[in-house]
Amino acid sequence: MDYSEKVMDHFENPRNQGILENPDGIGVEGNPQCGDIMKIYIKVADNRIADVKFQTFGCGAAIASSSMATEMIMGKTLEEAWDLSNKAVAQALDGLPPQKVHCSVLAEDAIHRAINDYRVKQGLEPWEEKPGHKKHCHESQ
Amino acid sequence: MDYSEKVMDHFENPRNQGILENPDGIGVEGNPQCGDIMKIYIKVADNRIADVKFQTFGCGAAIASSSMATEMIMGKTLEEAWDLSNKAVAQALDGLPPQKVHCSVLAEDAIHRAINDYRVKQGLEPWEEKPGHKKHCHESQ
Amino acid sequence: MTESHIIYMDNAATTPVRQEVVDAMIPYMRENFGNPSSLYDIAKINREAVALARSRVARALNAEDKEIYFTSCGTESDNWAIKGTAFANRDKGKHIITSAIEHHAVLYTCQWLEKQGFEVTYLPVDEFGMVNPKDVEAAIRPDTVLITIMFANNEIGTIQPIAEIGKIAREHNVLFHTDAVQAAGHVPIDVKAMNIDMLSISGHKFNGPKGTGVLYIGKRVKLDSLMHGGDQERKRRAGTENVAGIVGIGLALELSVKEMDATTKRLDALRKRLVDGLLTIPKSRLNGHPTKRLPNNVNVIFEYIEGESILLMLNRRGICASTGSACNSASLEPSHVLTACGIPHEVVHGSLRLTLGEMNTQEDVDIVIDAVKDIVQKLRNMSPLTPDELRKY
Amino acid sequence: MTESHIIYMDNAATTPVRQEVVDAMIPYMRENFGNPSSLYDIAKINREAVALARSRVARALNAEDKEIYFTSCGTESDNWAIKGTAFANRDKGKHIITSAIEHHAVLYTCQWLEKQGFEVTYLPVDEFGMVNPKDVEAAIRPDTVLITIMFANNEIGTIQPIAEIGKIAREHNVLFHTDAVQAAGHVPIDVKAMNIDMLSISGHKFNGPKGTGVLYIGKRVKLDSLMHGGDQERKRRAGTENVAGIVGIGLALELSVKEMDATTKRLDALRKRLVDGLLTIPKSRLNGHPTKRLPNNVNVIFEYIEGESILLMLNRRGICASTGSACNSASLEPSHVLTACGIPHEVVHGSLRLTLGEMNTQEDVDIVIDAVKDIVQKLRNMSPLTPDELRKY
Ligand SMILES: Cc1ncc(COP(=O)(O)O)c(C=O)c1O
Ligand SMILES: Cc1ncc(COP(=O)(O)O)c(C=O)c1O
Repeated sequence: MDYSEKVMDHFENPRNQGILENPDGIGVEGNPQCGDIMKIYIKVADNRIADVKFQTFGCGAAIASSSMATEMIMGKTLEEAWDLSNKAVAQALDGLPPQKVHCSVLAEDAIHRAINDYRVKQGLEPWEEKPGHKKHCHESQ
Repeated sequence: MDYSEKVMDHFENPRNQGILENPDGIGVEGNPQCGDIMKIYIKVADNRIADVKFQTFGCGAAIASSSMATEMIMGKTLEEAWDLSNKAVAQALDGLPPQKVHCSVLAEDAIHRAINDYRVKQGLEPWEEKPGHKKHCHESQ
Repeated sequence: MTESHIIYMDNAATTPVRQEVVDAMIPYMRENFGNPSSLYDIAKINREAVALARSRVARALNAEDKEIYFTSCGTESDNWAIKGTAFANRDKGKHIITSAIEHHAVLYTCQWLEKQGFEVTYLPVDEFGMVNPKDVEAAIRPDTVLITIMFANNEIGTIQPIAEIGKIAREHNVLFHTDAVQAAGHVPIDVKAMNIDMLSISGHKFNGPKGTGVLYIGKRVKLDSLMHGGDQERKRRAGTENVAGIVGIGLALELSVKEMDATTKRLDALRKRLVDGLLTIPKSRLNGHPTKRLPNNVNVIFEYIEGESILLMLNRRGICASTGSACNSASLEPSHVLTACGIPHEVVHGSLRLTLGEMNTQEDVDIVIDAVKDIVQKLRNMSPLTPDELRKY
Repeated sequence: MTESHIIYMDNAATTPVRQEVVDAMIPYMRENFGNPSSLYDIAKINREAVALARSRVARALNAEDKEIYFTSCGTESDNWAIKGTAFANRDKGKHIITSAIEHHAVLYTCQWLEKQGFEVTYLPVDEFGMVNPKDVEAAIRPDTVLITIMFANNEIGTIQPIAEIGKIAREHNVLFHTDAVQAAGHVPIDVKAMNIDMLSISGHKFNGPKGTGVLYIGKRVKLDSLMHGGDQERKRRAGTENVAGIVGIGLALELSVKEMDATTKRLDALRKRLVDGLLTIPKSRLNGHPTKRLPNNVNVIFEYIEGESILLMLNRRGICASTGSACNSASLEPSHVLTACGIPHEVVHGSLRLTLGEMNTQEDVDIVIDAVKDIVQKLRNMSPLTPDELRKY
């Protein structure tokens, strides 16, 4: 696997890794049969991501994508966090190998899940998720 | 081509190579399309091969077989010369590669031709040649 | 990164060429470079070198020299044996029997033949990855032309009951091919006693050169060529002989067989220590057969984590290993071998293969055990699947 | 026998590996031995070495890196290109066009495909061994899936009108493969400008290692694998990469192309001297095209004598050469190339091929001329076919 140094850094020193007690939203994406599952915890204050943590079962790219994505949404408004694309995550990691791009999609989707979980809990309507995502397993290449 | 030292010796220093003037019998076998043709000249005295010479167009094995075969019949009775088998020639050469065995057959046949040529010229009935020989070209392996 | 800092435990993937084999090969690259098919004297050296290598391989397998054909790799040998038999016996039948845990060189070849109108039975294996000879016998049809079952598995090391399968094949007069790429040089092979008709070997799996292979073809076997062309290899495998490579694979196999008893004894002990150490990790298990396995193969599963992550962390500690996780494969499919053994997909992802070799010491084994323990814990702490009682910070 | 006493003029058969190529290969045998497909760092060295070799080959052919596939020899490349295209395009058609003077790696592959239900047109050549592009065009049928015409002939050195044939193939939307085993590294090749879809190369023909080859596969080409198995070579050619060999063929080709102008100039002069010298022998003729031929190829015929005998006598004088005589072939068939040029069988037997290379000097050429003159006379004296006026004692 030819990972960039950035990926390896985030893989080995993951930022925001762990569990948030009493989170305002939780998003889970992926499934263990596919070899990667990501869980994002967020705290929201003033419509901003006040804190975020992740747990990931998966390959180097999955862990690095989780780490990078959480770092990128920390402190952002929910709209900004929602707009974080998998491409932006992959780019911030100096790129991902082609067959690993789906890991960044996983991060984007898990964040969407967490934000919508927060919104629903707040009695708000969930935002509409992009079509076409959701199936990462053996189909992304 | 893995020729024995004996083959190489007879190829490089062929015995009895050349033309006999006024031969008592001449035998030609093979054909140039097949890549080998052998011409045997004999002189006969007292029912014995008093002299023998050969000319050969062909590969190393063909030339060596001619040389060895002529050496082996020199001085022999016609019956003995007739009985010289290609196997004996090949053996005397310490063996021939499988695809070159037909060269020794050529020598046997050319001698038969020369003897029968002599016999016919003497008004004698030709001896019966072995069936199955004669076709050397692309069929002997 | 220099070799001395590296602990290489991926000998089933490939091995370094032994120094004496390198030394034996070099003269055939530049100095004795002739084409063995040529007539002149300098080519004789090459012809004789190829002949010597052939008889070395023959002796290692209890075969005859003229039953040994040099190829370019194990993959070619597998492709040749299977396609060659299939095409040559089309008039006799179109059915092939193989197993679900074969290497892709066998499986994908069979799948390609299915597209050409052949029919293939993929036999299941038990939880240890073992083919049942009774299943082989039951699968034989009147139109079965080939049984191809691997000698030893590359992932889990399980050694198949080859002699039994060979006996069945011979009784039913069906040709029997075995992919012995992982077995050759590592466990005893006797093609005659085991009734093997064809057997594939790859040089780089026993400290020989990459890009070299052998197909043993028993005298009774009729098969088409895979490489058509020149008259090399008794007109059955065309292509100018890779003389240096042939010299290399011949010598490497001879040396491996000569040292087999000693190597097995040494590796068996290391392997036992390694397995015992790794299985102290909770929620771990050994894959493959407990006893009928290659002396150098360890394959363990750690639940709740993913193999590529383990490899990456091992790599940073200078340890080279392998996994059956889909995330480490270009096809994104998890190991078909582990899934055929009945292991659920999510667990397959947590597999780690360590394959021992000449360079490994007991100290290496202990370093690896400690490293794996540490890494498994680190990744379990990170995983959302890990039960709380297994988390340690 | 030491190399210094030998005059090697059989460079079309094979060549010694250049010293700098040997030096570049050795580190990939033992020191950097990793499997390029592995994840750990030590494998990265191998992966990068393979990538560098790939781009070297791509630049030499004006191809893109991802159009270069490493194989085990020219024969494999030919077999792959032809069988792979045939099987992959079965729905489109079953007709293949080739020439009568192809190497057996092409001819026998085509013949095998005929047994599988394909149809093959073998185009004739003129007396110089030249294929007429008009014949190619006329042979195209609606169900033609492949045209395979060699770049340069291995026996007589004739260079075919490849760009013209490529243009025709492209116009008719038929795939075009060329066996460039004798051309690569010796004459300029531009796969794009020449509209070549597939092109075969063999490492040992330009001072690279034996057991290495390349198939260039243009992006538009659909073809089945010949080697099914692992994910190597973008999943199109399975088998653990022969890293040392790949490094070798890449560097050797780069160096050959870099030095091509100088080499051609040098060999052209030697060749001219050799031809002029040999043709002073009565009843001799040059085979192949007078000008459109490989710079290193000389092929002459001496009537009334047989080629193997010439080779044996040359060998005793330390001169290595080749012939198209049946007597030097395991199949006992005289050169199909020379007979396709219209030369009668009995004359074909007297052919001698001398192919020049890096080691040959003008002094060598003069020695060879004298030796051949002497040997031809000796054998003519021995031959019953020689007219009396040509006998000298
Ligand atoms: C024109 C041509 N094609 C194909 C080949 C086959 O190459 P190799 O023997 O390296 O497989 C050769 C050389 O023998 C050749 O000259
Ligand atoms: C069981 C088995 N068969 C076949 C192969 C293919 O061998 P190679 O990659 O040398 O062609 C391998 C190794 O990768 C293997 O382990």
